[in-house]
Amino acid sequence: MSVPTVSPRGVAETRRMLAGHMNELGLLAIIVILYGVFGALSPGFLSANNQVNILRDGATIGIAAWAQTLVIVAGEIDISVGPMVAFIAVIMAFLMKVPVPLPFALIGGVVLGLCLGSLAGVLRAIFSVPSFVATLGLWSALRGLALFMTNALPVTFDDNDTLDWIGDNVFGLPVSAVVMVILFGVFVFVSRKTAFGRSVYAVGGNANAAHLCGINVTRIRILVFAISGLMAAITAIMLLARLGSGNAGAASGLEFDVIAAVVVGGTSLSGGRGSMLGTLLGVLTITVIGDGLVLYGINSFVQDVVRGVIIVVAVLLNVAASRRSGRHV
Amino acid sequence: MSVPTVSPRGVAETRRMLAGHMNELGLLAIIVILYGVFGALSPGFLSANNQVNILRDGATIGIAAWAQTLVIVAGEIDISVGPMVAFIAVIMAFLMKVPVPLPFALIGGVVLGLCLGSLAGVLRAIFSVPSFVATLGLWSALRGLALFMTNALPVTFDDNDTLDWIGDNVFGLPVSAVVMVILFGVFVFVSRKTAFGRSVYAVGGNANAAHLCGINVTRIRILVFAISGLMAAITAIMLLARLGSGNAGAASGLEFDVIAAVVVGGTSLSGGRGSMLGTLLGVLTITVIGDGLVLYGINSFVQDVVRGVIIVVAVLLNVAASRRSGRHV
Amino acid sequence: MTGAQLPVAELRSATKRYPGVIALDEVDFSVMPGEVRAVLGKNGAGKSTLIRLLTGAESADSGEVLLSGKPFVEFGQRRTREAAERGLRAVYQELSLVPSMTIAENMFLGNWPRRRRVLDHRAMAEQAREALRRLGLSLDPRLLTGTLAPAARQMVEIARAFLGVPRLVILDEPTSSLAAAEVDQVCNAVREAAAAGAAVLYVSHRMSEIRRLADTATVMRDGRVASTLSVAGARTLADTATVMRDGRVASTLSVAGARTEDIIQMMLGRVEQARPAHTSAIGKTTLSVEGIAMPPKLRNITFDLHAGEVLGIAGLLGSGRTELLEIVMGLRLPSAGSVRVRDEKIAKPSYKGMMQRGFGYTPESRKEDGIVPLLGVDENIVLTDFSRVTRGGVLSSAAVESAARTVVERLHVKTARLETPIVTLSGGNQQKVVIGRWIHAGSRILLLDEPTRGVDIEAKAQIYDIIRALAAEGRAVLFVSSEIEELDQVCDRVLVLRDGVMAEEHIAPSIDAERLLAACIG
Amino acid sequence: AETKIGAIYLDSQGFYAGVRKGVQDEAASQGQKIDLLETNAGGDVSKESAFVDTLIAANVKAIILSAVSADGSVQAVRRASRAGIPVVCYNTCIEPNAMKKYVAAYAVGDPFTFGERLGGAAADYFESAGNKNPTFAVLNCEFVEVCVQRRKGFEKALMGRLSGAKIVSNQEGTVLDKAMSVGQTVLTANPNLDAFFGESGGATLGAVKAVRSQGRVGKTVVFGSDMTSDIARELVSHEVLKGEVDVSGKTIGRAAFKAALLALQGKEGAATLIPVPIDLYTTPAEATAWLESHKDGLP
Ligand SMILES: Nc1ncnc2c1ncn2[C@@H]1O[C@H](COP(=O)(O)OP(=O)(O)OP(=O)(O)O)[C@@H](O)[C@H]1O
Ligand SMILES: Nc1ncnc2c1ncn2[C@@H]1O[C@H](COP(=O)(O)OP(=O)(O)OP(=O)(O)O)[C@@H](O)[C@H]1O
Ligand SMILES: [Mg+2]
Ligand SMILES: [Mg+2]
Repeated sequence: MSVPTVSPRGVAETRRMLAGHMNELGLLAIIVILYGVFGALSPGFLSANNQVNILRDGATIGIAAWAQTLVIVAGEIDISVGPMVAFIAVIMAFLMKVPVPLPFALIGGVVLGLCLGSLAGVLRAIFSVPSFVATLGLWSALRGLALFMTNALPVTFDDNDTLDWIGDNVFGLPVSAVVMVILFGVFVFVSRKTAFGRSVYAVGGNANAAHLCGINVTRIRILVFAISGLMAAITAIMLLARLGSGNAGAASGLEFDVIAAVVVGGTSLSGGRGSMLGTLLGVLTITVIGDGLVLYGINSFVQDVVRGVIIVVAVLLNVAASRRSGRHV
Repeated sequence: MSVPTVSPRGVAETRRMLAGHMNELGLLAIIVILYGVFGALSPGFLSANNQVNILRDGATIGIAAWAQTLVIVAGEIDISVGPMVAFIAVIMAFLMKVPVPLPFALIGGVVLGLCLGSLAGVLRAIFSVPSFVATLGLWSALRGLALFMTNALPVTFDDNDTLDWIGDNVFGLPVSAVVMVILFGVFVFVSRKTAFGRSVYAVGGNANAAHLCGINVTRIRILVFAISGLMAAITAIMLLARLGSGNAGAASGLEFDVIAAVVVGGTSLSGGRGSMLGTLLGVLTITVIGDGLVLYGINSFVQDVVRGVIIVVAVLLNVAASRRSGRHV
Repeated sequence: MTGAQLPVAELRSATKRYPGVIALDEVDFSVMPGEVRAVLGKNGAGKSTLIRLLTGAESADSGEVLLSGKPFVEFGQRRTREAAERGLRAVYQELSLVPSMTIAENMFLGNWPRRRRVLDHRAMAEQAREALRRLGLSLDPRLLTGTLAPAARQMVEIARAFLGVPRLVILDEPTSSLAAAEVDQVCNAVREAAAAGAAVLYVSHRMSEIRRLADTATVMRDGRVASTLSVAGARTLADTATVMRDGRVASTLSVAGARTEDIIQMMLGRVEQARPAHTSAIGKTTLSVEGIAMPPKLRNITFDLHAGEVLGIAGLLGSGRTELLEIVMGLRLPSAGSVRVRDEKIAKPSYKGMMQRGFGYTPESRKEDGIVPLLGVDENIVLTDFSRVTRGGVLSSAAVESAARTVVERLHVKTARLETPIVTLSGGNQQKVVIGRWIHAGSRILLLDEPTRGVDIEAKAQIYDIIRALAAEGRAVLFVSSEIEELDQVCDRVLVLRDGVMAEEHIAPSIDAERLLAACIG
Repeated sequence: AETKIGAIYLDSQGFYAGVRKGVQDEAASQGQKIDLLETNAGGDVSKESAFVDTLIAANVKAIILSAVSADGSVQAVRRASRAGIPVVCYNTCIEPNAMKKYVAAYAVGDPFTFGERLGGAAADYFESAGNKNPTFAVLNCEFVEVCVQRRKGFEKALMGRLSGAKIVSNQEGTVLDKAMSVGQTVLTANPNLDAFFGESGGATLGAVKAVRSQGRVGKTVVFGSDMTSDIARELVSHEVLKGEVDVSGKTIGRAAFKAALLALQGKEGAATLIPVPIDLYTTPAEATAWLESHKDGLP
């Protein structure tokens, strides 16, 4: 027979690959639909300028979302993101005001983020405080502390060229978006290709099995929260650069957006399952919806309604698609 | 020997009883400590008047928290509480404005709560949308809808004696607190003494096993959300009576307080474990902290800090106590 | 043999307490290189606890743990890793796989092959495939373990234990969900490892395997070592062994020709009474399965089940016995065929509908699908039918208690109290509860999938008795087991599922384990 | 064609519904067809900044905004200005120096003056009541900067005239239910409290309701900010609420849109201050008049 056929093995392979990524494909389809609809509705939506905005807004959610993915995959949750970002930004602003040289101020913020994250991690891993409670405590305490220290007024400091550069664009792309993309690469690598990353999945999937196989569960748990704190610090730097001042009230509700992006991306809140790519698409979905609705110019309250509906519908379609592909895990 | 001794069996029984309620005892101790500290710090704290205030504030969290306990025991979460309360209150206020007679307006609100709750339940149980996403959608949509319908302005209606009575006291106790206590009794009864209540624990503990025992898992899941919607409606009635108008922005962040109360009360976010009594004590803890701090009159930002710290410390002590009593399940 | 050899693993008067129980009571234990040691004892005797001390999963309250003569260097969480690095591998009794990870990743859990600090997925898959092949498995190592049947998961874990060059392999009931062919593979692997100088600890409730495999056996009872003795007389450690009972020396046995009955007696601490031979009157047909097909596994399944009958289904692993039960219960949709209950033809069974027709089903994975871990024994029993314990819509504590007590007493469930969370019971007792809940529901037709998994000899015998007694009441039982030997003990009739059809039928009293096995393989 | 205008509201309060109405009314009266792209920053500078970027990308012809923060919102406004989009502040704006550079016009009832007017009214009340040392409790919204300004103005006017006046408590409470519950607790802590100062509409109404529910009518009075229908009705009854200060959202919206239109046509210089009247209501008659003239309830 001379008809060339795709080798059955090849077909099966491809099908398996696709089935394994049904979730991501579904989200991609949803994003494409959103682009189509918004592009048709509002002329400015597809402009390069607006795409850059989407990237920049995405960076605020994204950077924290990469870490949150690890946290949720490990079977935990970190709701302290928003206040932590604001608090660290305020502290860095105070440092800049002294003035401490920029690098030291930033390093100070990063160390602070690591410490605060680790604190939550230690409470969870060593003292067995549920992570929702531990980070709820931080959520309340950090927001209060930041507001108290600043009297809810912005903390300003002298202009700094490097910081301005961080808040600006390179080659037409926002620096924050570039940082987000680089960090995405790092997190994809860490989550797939390092012992630590796989240990996070193991701990979230079956902490007992992970322990029995010699994985230090306590360490992994502390680390994921420390990383979450670190990413909050990096988000804080981006925010500081963008706003040019430290604002205690900033990043309000960020934790909601971040967790929503991760969950929309298909990561299960019960742990063990999830992917960075899914989260990336979740971040895009959330950001595109937000941006597109503003551009379309409907009433700002109605935007909330539409956003809520779209998120549910997106996940609904995605679940239905994944189910049909037979992966009803 | 003539020395009378407690029978060893009696001692063992008692010890076992106590060990089983270590969590509740720990919380009780924490509440007693809080009362001691606040009582010493602010003279008005122990006044009858203030106790009534604590009860009234507790009712706002409590009624929703009873239902949330069931939701969380079933392994789900409902973050739509706050917006749902506000939305239902607004709709009832509109109905009263028409004017629809009070009973019909209230019944309308209750039916609405049941429907909205069931919607979340159906999304979860039938369409497999994770409950966090389903209720996040409602959270966003209902708040937006309420604000949009009212332009963020209060919806007022003619005075109504019955409604005023609901917002007032009977025998020196706020009606809302009385309702809370009655509903507490109902929920204790339902959770312990009915097939439905025990099925909720079974579904949260092991949904597969529950299904194989013939429990209709889908039905249980829809029902817990419907009940959560119902309790949101009752909270909305209390709110409406108290405020005398429908406010779209009201009950903001209520979901946080409610979930915190349930989790502080020892219910596990992973489902299958939890008690109404624990939640009651959790509600009291959260309310007493809130009230005591305002009464003590410290800066409201510092209050957030103190609140965050106390919640974590309370849970920390509680976990440590439960551990020592050997229940490290 | 060099006399200077150190034991690979050793416990010196190790004690481990849990709230309310002493799991290990001053136990001395050691195992030498190249030795295959069986660890025997009833459910709850302390076997798994002993193992968890050796692997560093838990630390002893007092006493010493030595690996190759040296104690652990690390503390707490880090011990499991140290044990692994010192050549210890273990298959734990509870499945310790991460369902959301691939077979390959699970096999190297926590110890993934790396190239320049980066995980080498390709090498991992290769090595995993090779290790699986050595156990006669042709699974794709990139599959998620969560999608595997229990038996396949168990095999993956066993393959994990034989990776690399282990010095001590611990297998805690590795074959509880395996059938004969796989057990052979496991036995081969154990012998190879022992020949290469590794010590093997083998926990099992299946006496036949012990006899095939073990050089020596340690019998445990009530947290103590009752005796260490030679099983086959091949490489004996001692000519005599001391049997301890209740902390005191009870008797000394000659070990060279240790008989199974003696070993059982040591485990139980008493002589096992002979059970009466079962008889029950076979009644009318209650269930007819007609031409059920679900390609590729099931092609055309037809059989009848009668009241008062215990019908066994034998087959190799993956032959589709679980699927068959699931189809009958309405948990799966067949591509063809129907079931008939008494005279009613049911084209599309639904689970609830089958329950209402008096069917009861116990799944093969007790932990995942059977028990509700945190609920009490009583509630786990009444879960199948609340209406029997409600009075006017309200659960009656008294009714729950009496219903649970009836079942607990009838099935000899050993539990401190009725409201004890079921997860704290031994496996055998959990299994009795899972069966018992259908007695509570008054089911007339029971479909039992591997009901004796992980259950000790005594409890197994009790479960057989229960099944026979149920049949004697006129109930019908469909009994699926991978332990061929037990089929001839309980069944009136055994059907062999092979190549998607019921290939053979064996009728009591001419059911014979050897012939059944041959029939399964075909 | 429709003119695309961006509007950013500071948070979700009824006041901004008035602003929207004002903008729409003004556009209609000028015969302009507008496409209003509106968003709500929720009091968060980071959200505001993101929205400004979105509006720039959407090529709006002008942006009308109530700045979340005097210093914190500068960068966002500057970006819009550099993109050639005229920015008109209303209600609140960025700090004066930056305002001169980047803002086309500022329609304002200055928050400090706003506070002062009410402080004056409070001083009047207690002077005539013969109470030289009244005690005040504040229900605040001070996580937003304007509210701090309002209090500072209030304190200045009040203390300036009654040196014995004292603020004994300052607690957050701006959503009605929270404000009411905090108000009750504050009354418990200060049983002899003379007056509340509500920094926002929700705070004011919450204070009134707290006073009523704790049976303090006739003993504790309330001075409040931001008018709504039910606040007006409270003032009509005059039992608890004795003074209310307000900047009309509609008026400010009209003024802002007018300024935006002028800026669009390049007619105005930088940073024109457009004063919007700050209205003080102290008598039932004034309140009744407000209710008459605001039948739609929009402030
Ligand atoms: N984590 C635990 N908490 C409390 N008690 C425990 C725990 N683990 C084991 N036990 C108790 O310790 C005793 C020994 O249990 P172990 O699991 O070692 O028995 P086993 O010999 O392995 O039994 P099986 O044959 O059923 O596996 C039992 O009484 C058991 O109930
Ligand atoms: N030895 C094996 N080799 C390859 N795959 C296996 C093996 N054992 C089990 N499996 C996998 O598990 C599935 C069979 O499990 P299943 O429970 O459906 O069969 P079963 O006949 O009911 O087995 P059991 O004897 O455990 O009841 C197969 O589809 C296969 O994917
Ligand atoms: Mg065991
Ligand atoms: Mg099977």
